[in-house]
Amino acid sequence: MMSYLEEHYELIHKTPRLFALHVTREQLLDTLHQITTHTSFDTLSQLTCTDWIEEERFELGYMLTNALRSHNLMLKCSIARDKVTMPSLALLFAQAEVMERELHEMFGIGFEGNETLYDFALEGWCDIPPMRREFDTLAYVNAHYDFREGREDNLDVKEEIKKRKAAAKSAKETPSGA
Amino acid sequence: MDEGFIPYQQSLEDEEQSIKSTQSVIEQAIAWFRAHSMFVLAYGTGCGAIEMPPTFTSRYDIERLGVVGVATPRQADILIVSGYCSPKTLKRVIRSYEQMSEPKYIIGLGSCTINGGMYWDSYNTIKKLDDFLPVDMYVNGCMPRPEALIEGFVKLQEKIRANSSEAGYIQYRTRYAHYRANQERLFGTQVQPRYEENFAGMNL
Amino acid sequence: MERKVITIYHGPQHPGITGNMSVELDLMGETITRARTHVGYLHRGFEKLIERRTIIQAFTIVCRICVPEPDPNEANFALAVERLAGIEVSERASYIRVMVLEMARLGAQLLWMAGQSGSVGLGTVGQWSIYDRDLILDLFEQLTGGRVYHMYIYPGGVRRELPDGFLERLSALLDYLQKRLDAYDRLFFDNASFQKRAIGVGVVRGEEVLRRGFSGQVLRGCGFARDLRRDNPYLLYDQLEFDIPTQSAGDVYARALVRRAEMRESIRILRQVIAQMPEEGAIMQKLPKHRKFTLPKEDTYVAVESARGEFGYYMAGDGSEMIRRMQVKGPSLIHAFSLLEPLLVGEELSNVALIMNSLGICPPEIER
Amino acid sequence: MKFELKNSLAPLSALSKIFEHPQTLCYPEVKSETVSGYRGFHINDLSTCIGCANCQDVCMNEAIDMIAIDKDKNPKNNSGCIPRIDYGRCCWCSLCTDVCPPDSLKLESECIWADDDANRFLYQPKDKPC
Repeated sequence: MMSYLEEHYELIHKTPRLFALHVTREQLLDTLHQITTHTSFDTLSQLTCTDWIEEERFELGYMLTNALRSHNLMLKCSIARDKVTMPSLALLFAQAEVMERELHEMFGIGFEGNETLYDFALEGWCDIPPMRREFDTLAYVNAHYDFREGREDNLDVKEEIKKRKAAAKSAKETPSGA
Repeated sequence: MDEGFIPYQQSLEDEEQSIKSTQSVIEQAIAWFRAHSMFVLAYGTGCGAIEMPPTFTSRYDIERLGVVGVATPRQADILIVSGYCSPKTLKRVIRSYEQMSEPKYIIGLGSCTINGGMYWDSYNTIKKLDDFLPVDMYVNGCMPRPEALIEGFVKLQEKIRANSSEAGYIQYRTRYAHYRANQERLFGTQVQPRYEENFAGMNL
Repeated sequence: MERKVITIYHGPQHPGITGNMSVELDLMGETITRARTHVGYLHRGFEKLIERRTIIQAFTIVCRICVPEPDPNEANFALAVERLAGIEVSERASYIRVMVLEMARLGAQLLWMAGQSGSVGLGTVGQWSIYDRDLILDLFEQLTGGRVYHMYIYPGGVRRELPDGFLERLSALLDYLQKRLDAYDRLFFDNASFQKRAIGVGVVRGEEVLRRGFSGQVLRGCGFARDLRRDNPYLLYDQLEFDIPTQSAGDVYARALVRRAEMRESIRILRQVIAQMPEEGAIMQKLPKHRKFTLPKEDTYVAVESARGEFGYYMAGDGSEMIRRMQVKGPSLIHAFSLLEPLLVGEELSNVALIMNSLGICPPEIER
Repeated sequence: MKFELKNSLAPLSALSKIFEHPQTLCYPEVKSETVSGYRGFHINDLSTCIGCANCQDVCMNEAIDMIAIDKDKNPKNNSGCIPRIDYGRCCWCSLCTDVCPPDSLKLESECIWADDDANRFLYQPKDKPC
């Protein structure tokens, strides 16, 4: 199982049971096809996406598992943040459909060939897709929801310490001056 | 310096005068029966749903107090909003609440219903439940223990027996514009039917 | 004769649903012709919140991802952080973790039993099994200080030392539960009314099931002995003896029988843990730069076997105090969509709750 | 599959429980025993609290306010502030007690509270030595 991968790809050993492999967007379908036919990694168990905003890319991770569930292989594929479409794996793996649907909603990634890219968890969402790094959840909360009042007497402790020190200092100086 | 739940202590003195029963015997009897047959809508809206089975089954057996779970809003008196509420759930909660027949009460379970709780900075949970629905009793905890939930029911019983005009369902009728405005701010105008139509002919 | 199709929403406000979710059903008479799952009622954006919190702050929130069974989440989070940061956990802490995970599994199975029996109208089972789960929660209370959310398994170890006499009390509880399991056999698993409802309903079969990413009792109920505790061992599971129960029928009853056997296996594991628990040893490996703890720019994937199937965490650090990305995949995501939707077609309306309970679908972990 | 009579009659074994003593904990009448170490309400020993705001910093829910104290019980309290907890935010994770340098902030076992006014859930920890 490993020998085929070692021969054909640059395999990264993360742990004894977890491997990673970098592919480009164009190679993805072909590589997946090769791996599922020639090795026992034939199940998609997770589809992840990481937003590397400072490098202007999304990193998608296709987590493959073998039939024995003993080893994991992650296919990593970087795509530009502005040109965000990927080929869909829905025909290869039935479970990919819902995972892609989720990523579509959370990151705004399009999956060509997936017919089910409608609302997943959010209803009537019209802001930036929420899992993108530029989406500021606290700013959104402040704009859309209110917090309960009554906590305005919160003090900044550093300021208070400074004030106290200054007060103590002036208290010391005053008697000496007088 | 006061300890414990501070504003509560400050308001203790005012409260002693306010609860003076002016009810007739029949009203008192009705209130007693109401307080001892509370039907809870079985809608687990959030985390809190996990502490409901122990409360309703043999260990804590809240049926001692006359609290029973029912399946439909039409039969229910109590709605337990168990924790955080996403806008998508809140829409269903409001619909369920409006379908319930009066008198009806809401119990807010846990921190999340009071001021956002753990999810205070989450884009998809509401922070103050009482903006959208009138809450009659809040229960402290994250998760509240079943004992705390029972404490909430016991205090709610007292409130029902006091039969005050501040009960949530009366608030919801009289201050509907306020609640509706907050709901519309979150959902927009088109999605919810107007509750006013239900009590258009009623003498408020 | 004209045949009319009606659409009903099973949930979110419905006593037969396994949480706050909804299944849209097209019905022809009593028979389902199309099913569609709707989630999102519980979406809290955990993955976003975790990006805003430092690592020690984030660990308190992960346990909320799955409400009936929080501990696999804590373990997963801790394992992923430890793997990225290269922290070794002491043997004693690992044993305590295994103990906590198995207690949680036992509790989750008892809770499942209440739901499954409720879906066929056997109320007494729920009254009993939730009581027994409460006894486990009592022990959790003593150990961790929390009833449902324990916040106990921490990157580097566990947060508290075992209280005095805890293992004896656990051992006594296991003796009690062992007896109760026989009572449950009579009351529930061998009950003719449950058998009649469950046998031949919700059948999952075929070689394809391995490729479709199912896990847990769905696989074990149709003959594949897949269990991450054995196949891809974490913590100390490779040093403990236990069997992986399987059934071949693939229906609701087979999955129930698998769970019945798993409860006994959990008790067996717990007994071994009690016997082998080291007397001495640190329970906590201090994190370097504790409150300003950082993760390297690396990523990893960690999976544990929860009571319902494979719980996988993908975690990527970026050299800062925050986690760049943590993506959670619970077993329910696949089960509720690509398994439940086709499985319900052709079933009767009254079997929806039965099938959903038997797949162990838990909405909070689907949408996080 | 053949359904045996035994399988129909076995559930009736539950009837034997009729003669057993009920296991129910009757909460409002009988208070259950508090578990030592349960994470309930906060207590703060003001004679040792140094007002450092570590608890405020570590709280991921921003549940802790530092408020001015009337009279100093601890001369080492440099800021003259003590924590107050918003129970509309707290999740009882006890990280605040973990990071407390003088160990003055603790959690007690009491945890039961219900109220009809949401504004009353600001909690001033009781001044109890632990």
